[in-house]
Amino acid sequence: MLKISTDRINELMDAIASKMDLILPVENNGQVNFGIYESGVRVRLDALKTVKSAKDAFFPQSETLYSCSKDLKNLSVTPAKLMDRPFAVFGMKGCDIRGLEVLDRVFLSDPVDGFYKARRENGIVIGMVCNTPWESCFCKAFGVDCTEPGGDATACVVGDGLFIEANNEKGKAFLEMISEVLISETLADNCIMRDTVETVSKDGTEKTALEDDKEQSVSKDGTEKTADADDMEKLRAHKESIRRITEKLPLMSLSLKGWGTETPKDRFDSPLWEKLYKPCLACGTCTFVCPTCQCYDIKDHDDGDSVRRYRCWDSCMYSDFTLMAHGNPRTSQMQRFRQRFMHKLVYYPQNNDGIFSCTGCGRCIDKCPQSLNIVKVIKAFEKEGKENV
Amino acid sequence: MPRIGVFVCHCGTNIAGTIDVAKVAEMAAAEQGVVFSKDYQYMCSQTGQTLIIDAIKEYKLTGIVVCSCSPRMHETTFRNAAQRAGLNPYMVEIANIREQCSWIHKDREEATEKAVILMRAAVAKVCLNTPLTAGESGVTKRALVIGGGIAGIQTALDISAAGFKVDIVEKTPSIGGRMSQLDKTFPTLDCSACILTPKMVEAASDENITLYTYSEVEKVSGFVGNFKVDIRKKARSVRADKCTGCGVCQEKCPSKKAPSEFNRGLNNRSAIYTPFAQAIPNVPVIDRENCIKFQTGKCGVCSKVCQANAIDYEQEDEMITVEYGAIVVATGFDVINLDKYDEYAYSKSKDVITSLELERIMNAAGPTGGHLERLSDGKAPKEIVFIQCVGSRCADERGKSYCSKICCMYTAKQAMLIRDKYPDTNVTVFYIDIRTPGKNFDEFYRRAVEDYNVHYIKGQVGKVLPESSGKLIVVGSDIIDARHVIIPADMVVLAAAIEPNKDARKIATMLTASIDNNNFLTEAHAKLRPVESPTAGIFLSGVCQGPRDIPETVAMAGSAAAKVIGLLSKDRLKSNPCTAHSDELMCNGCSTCEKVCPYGAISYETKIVNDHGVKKERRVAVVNAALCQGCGACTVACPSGAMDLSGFSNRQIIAEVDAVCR
Amino acid sequence: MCKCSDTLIPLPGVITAITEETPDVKTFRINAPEGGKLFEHMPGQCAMLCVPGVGEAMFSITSSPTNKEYQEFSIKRCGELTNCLHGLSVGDMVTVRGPYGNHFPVESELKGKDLIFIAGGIGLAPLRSVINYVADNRADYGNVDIVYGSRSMDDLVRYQEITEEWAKRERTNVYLTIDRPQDGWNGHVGFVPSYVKELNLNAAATVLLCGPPIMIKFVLAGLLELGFSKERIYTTLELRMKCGVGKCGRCNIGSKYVCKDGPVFKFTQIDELPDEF
Amino acid sequence: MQIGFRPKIVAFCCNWCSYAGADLAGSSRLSYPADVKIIRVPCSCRVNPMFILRAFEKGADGVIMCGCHPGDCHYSTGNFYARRRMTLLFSMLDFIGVENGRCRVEWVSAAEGAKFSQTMNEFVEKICSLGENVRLSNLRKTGSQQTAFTINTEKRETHRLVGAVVTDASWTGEGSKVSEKEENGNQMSVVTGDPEAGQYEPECGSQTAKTEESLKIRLAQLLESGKAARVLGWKKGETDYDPEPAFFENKDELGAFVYNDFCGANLSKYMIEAAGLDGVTAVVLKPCDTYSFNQLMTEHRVVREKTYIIGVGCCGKLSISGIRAQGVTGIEENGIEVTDDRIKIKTVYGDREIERNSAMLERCGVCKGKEHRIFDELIGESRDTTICAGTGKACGSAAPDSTVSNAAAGRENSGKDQRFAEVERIEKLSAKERFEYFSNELSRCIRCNACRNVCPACSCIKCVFDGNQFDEAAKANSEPFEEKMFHIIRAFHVAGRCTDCGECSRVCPQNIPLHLFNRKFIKDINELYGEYCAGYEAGSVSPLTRFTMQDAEPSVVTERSKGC
Repeated sequence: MLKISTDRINELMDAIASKMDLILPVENNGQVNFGIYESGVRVRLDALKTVKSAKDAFFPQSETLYSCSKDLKNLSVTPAKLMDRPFAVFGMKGCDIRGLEVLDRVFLSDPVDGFYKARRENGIVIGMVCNTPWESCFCKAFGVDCTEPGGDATACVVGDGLFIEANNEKGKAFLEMISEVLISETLADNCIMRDTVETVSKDGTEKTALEDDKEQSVSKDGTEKTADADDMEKLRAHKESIRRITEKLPLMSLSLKGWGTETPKDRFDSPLWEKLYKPCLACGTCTFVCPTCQCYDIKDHDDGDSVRRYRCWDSCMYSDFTLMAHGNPRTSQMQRFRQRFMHKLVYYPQNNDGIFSCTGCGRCIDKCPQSLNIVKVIKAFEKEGKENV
Repeated sequence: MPRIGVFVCHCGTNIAGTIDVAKVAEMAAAEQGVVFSKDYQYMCSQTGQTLIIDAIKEYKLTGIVVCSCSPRMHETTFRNAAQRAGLNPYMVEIANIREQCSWIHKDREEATEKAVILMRAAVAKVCLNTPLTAGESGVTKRALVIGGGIAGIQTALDISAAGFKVDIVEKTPSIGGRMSQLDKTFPTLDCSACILTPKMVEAASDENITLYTYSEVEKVSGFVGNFKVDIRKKARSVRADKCTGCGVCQEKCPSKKAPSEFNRGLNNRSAIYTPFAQAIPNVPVIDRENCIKFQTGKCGVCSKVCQANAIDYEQEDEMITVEYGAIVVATGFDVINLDKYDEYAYSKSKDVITSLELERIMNAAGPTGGHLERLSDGKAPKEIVFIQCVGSRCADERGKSYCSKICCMYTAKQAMLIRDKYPDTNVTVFYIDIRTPGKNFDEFYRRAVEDYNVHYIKGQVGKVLPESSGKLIVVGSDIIDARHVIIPADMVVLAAAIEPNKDARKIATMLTASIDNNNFLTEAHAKLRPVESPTAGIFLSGVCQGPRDIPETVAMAGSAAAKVIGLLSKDRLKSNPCTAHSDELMCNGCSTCEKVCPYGAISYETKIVNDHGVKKERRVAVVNAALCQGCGACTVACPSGAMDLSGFSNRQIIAEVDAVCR
Repeated sequence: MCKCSDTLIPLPGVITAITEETPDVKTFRINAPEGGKLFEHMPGQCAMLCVPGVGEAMFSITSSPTNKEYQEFSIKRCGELTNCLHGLSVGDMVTVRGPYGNHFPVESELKGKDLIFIAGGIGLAPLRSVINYVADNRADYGNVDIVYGSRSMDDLVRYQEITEEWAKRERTNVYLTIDRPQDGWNGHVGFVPSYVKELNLNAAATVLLCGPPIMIKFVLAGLLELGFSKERIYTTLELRMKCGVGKCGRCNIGSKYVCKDGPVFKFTQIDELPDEF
Repeated sequence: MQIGFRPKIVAFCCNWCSYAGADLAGSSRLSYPADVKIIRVPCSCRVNPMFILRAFEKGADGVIMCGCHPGDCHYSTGNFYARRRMTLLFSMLDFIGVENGRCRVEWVSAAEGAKFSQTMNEFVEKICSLGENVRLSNLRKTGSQQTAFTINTEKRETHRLVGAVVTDASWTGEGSKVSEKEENGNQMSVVTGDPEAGQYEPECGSQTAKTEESLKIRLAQLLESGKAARVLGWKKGETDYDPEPAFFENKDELGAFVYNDFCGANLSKYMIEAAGLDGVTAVVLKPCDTYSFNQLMTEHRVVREKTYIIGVGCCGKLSISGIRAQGVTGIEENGIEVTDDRIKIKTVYGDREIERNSAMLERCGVCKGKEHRIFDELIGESRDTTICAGTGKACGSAAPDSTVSNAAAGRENSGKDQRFAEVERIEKLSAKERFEYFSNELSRCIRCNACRNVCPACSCIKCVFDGNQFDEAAKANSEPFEEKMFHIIRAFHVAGRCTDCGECSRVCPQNIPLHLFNRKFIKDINELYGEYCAGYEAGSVSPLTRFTMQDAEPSVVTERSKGC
């Protein structure tokens, strides 16, 4: 585990950035999004939700696949270079990390998507414990514990200290590398490194026992410091307090009964969809801010002499999403609206061991122009179910 | 996939002299879609066209690009060639590498590079061309001539001779125009009235010709073959059907203070008047501004004296709408306003006059009854000075940049006539250059100098100073002898520049015909289509297009008439297929396009639209291709891109932009 | 499988022959630039063809896998890309990626069975691959009946191959029909669904059905009437596909992805799917 | 001037005058630089702003458009429309910080070969003096730098990055102090206003509640009497702040009807769909929504006869993101109470109280007026909501008895002018600053199209960006330039039609001030072509589809910015 005082976060970030690209929440005119750590940026690790999820670190909104000459007599295809160097994504919350797991099942299943895989392999995910969950959060409903976000390492801010613990070998190697930088540059008199036996278990039950007290603690003058055993307790207490808050939040208790693999057959044909979709504008906001939406389009960009083929996010909400030269299987917005929620709550779980393609991040609640969202859909069917009984 | 052929013309050395045509052809071969490219000496020649036709057939070309002169020059030539080869004529694009490249650039490399880019843009465009078929429209077998001067009269007579109906609209109460104001004509010294009047009579009596005098064109709509023209027949206050032309009303009219337009304001006329004795129609009009009856309500003398009961004070302007197949503009000219030429004392002295005023003075029907006399004191002038190029060939903004063309000759004529009739009168002409190209013109001028002893001084007059004695001191320079010349003259005649009629711009705008800075109407091609306006169905006759003398005007009138006859003898006209069309799948019927359409070609209908299997009733725009002239205003007004223009589609222009910026 | 470095990266292919089948259908033969086939496939599988800058779309591979020299695609002109493809000439290159999707179970469920192929118009394209595969492995299969119909005589795809090769094969019957009478046509006239009913086909056979949706609907109804089992009727579906690998999110019908789980489906499977295609 | 710089210049010339003028320049051998490439169009009115932006996108350093002199158009009026279009477009390009002078309009007749040549010489000289179009080409070259971390797979630079982590301001924000807050209960709640605020009757809040009741009763009547087949209003959501637009078909459904301070959505656009339904639709429209309805009527998208409009009073609408921006989170169910000038919020992190104005939608602070421009009946009262710049206080009287009329009077001398204050502020910046401002704002755009899809003026069946004519993708940020193009063109397409309803800015998930583009056009139109307010009355003619002979020339943009 690495501990660093919050007023030295700058140094920590510099240390990471000296080794690899660092992607973390940055603010631009009041809006916080994941962005690259470079001079002049305004880092906002305190922000709970970024506008977009961090998925575009692994599945960019636009990504070149290959370029191709336009000369049909002598056509050649030059594939785009795959990501080949490590980068770190710092501060992903539990819901976003779950989102990655959802994407993994799509892109890493056969046939594997090479572009995604390369980014995934090179990317180090440092999760972060949520400090102030919002009332629009409902990750708990999908089994995400926001105090145990997962990732290769987990960061948590308690009081004036930032703790980072590794969750796997990748994370461990990362932390070691970073500590080395911090130590070698003698920047971190408050930086403590220690080993843990257990990484956080995925289901977020008990966790983090110390193997021994063989902590490395380095200060400016090189003297070793004894590990602060209180820190661990503080951390535990902190997480507990967050968990208590989540229990108070109204949407966390959302029930998913009747969805996923247990969805009734007639749900597709339910007349309720006709009511629910009405205000939908067919914009792509929900899709683009969603951590799990993975639909994409493949398009050409004419560079004059060659054609650059790229893929870009697409939205199943768009009217031309399934449009073909000779027809469209989803002609109405109702069908498209239904597709989005059926996919997240029924089709995906059916194909993926019951795992939902929603992580309860609540971004659609926050951002839908007309206040539609997945919770309303789930609750509407719940209500209907009750009435029918 | 398109199969494009590129043909690069050398145009002798016009293009090849500056552009490496072989390289352009070579670069073309590398362009996507191009399967054939070749350069040749003269693409527009028979051999060149055969080369194109053979290539289209041999290589199964789906489109061709000709890199040559301006499309305004030979687009039609190459389109026809394509058609002969079985290719739709609209699958042809021209890359203008002569007017817009080789002729303006000197650096060979630079020009070649530009030519390649222009070629690429044309290739990119032609790849997106679609075969177009021209629509057809009928032809109204009636022509309109605007202006009833010699140009208009002759045009109308020639059109009528071919058996077509033709109307003349003349603003003033009589036809005749400027020529009727002239005394004699050069170089034959014919009496102007003697040769014009029969023509006027002929026009008036011609069954095919309808005269609308004292009338003006108010509005023009439609297009070639199908114009609709609103004509305002101004109230004459005299009923033409009753008037016998006896002239008593004019004699008895108590108001005789209105300056006579016909006599250039040198004398006055009555309020009820015909401009001149031989006026056609010989029906007077009441000038209501100067009429006592109209101004005060009292008088009514003319009505009392008219035995035919032709006076009608209640008459109102009448609007008529007539359909025409062709329109000829023959609006003629005027002399410029001389207010800005203070140095010649035109406004200060009555004895400084314009040549046109001199014509009236010399004319037996003029203000002096044909006696040459000073308007100030009625004395016969003994020393007359003519000043040439007043406002013509002028470098500054006071005058016109062009040569008025007729002044040298009429001045020679007037000088000669004066010397002939009043041998004791000295005549001096200050000139910059004497321009006498034309049959018997130079001989005529030399007669003036040699036989009639007119003094020609090459030089300019700096000032004309009126003296209290009545003398006009002309201060000039003789640049041949390099000396100042001072002449105490009795009369000074200014050869004022001519300019198009004041209404020319208004008329041109109504007709959507182009006009130049000097308000001369622009011809479709300076050399090859001198009597046609760029707007189809609009023709030009006379000085409205540029300065010319009477025989030239008459020739032009005949030429314009021939063009009109050619047009009217067709039963159907091919219309421009480059028209707008609306994609009903995208159109939302918002009516924005309709508002900007100058031809009223867009309407809306509610219909069932099948969008990929979804049927919905919607309001959508429909373009009437016969009315659409293809300006494209609607295509930009349309936000969704539903409205597009064949031949200049969004995708085509974007492709050109991309190619140019590549 | 595919020699592509990534599933989304295509290979360049050369058009080595073009056959004009009907006024709006052409068959393209495609080879690797260095010669030979771009990849191996199974009957019923598809591949993405692309003209750079114009578009990319999924097409059935019409040649049989038993053909070792090249792949063929029969393509009907219906949109921007197909228009462009129709304008190409021999020697032009396109990009190809694939093969994608499942295939007809020629090595399992179809083996030893009597087979009935029913196709309409361009619907013959995916079936031709199987028909020729079966012909090349004739011993493995029972009787073969081919029912093929089109709007007119001129719209019959692979007419020459059908009459000169297929009709002459052992244990093979070919039934052709056109929608409306036409000069020079001596064969059957009428729509495929009604023709199928007239033919007295073996209801125990396995049916491979492909054609326009309306034809499929009526043929299916007819077959069920005749006692055929939905379990033994196969068809191929077509939806908008971009990626070809079940990831871009377009081609799903319920939880099935046409490009990954299909395009070949049994009607019993189709009945399970929501009605959205 | 850059040495050896050869600019790329695109010239659009109308076939009848300027192209012929160029030919004449050629046949007169009047030279001009080879950098100029002419594209022939039938008329200057054929030149779509998208062509010009496309040229810039593809690397043009300058674009010039030539047409017949105004009044001499071969098609009689084409160049008048072109003149207005280009004036507005150039003004917008100037606004976003493209150097003015990069685009120009010149009228050249067929007889003016010399003028053509001279114009081109001048223009090339001007472009050379401006140099390469660095701002726009940087956008192109650096590609998607804003999202570089996602796209750039090139080797990164090895130098050490020094980032500025904002520690004090952000880190010690509410984020890390959760436990403290928990312990200290209400300590975090900010009470800054009048301590006696609570004694006010919560006028607006209660009034809105009263309005909601009246609406429910009236709407039920309409449904029951058969006067309306359905009602379009808002339905209560999961929280106080997420009411959704909804159709109600019977009295029971009306139980969920809501009208509160978060009913910001403009329902007019849904009336397009309602126009295709049988029977009359009763719709609840706020004053500003009625402008949109009028505009849609003008464009034949809605059917008046099938609409029953209930004009509802409006006291200014709130935005949840405005509340969030002040660090309020964890809001409890039914935890928001809105009073006259404050918002009291119960959250799991303690109670908070904020100024009402601070969470109001931007558009309400610069409200056009509380007068319904079209209605069948009115329910509920309105209150002036304009906010004076500087003081941040409401302009209208906050007295409980304030009525529409005196509120409007207050607006006359204050609020109305505020509408363009931000546009004016930006106009005063240098071109470079403007460019940076907009590049930064638009860099956040995720191309979700929410702005477009919510916009009542963007009612096209199929957006031009969804079509393939212009080869510009609506949904992909393949190039940052396209973002600019998208927003400029979108604003251009709604220019003269936009009622300034502000929905675009309300719905933008990245909070991009998109209304600024629309307001800039409105401001220009007002200044150049006379005051015009789209939707003020149905059937009015957009300034872009009319003209006067004396309209300003596009060069007015350059002249104006010189004055600054």
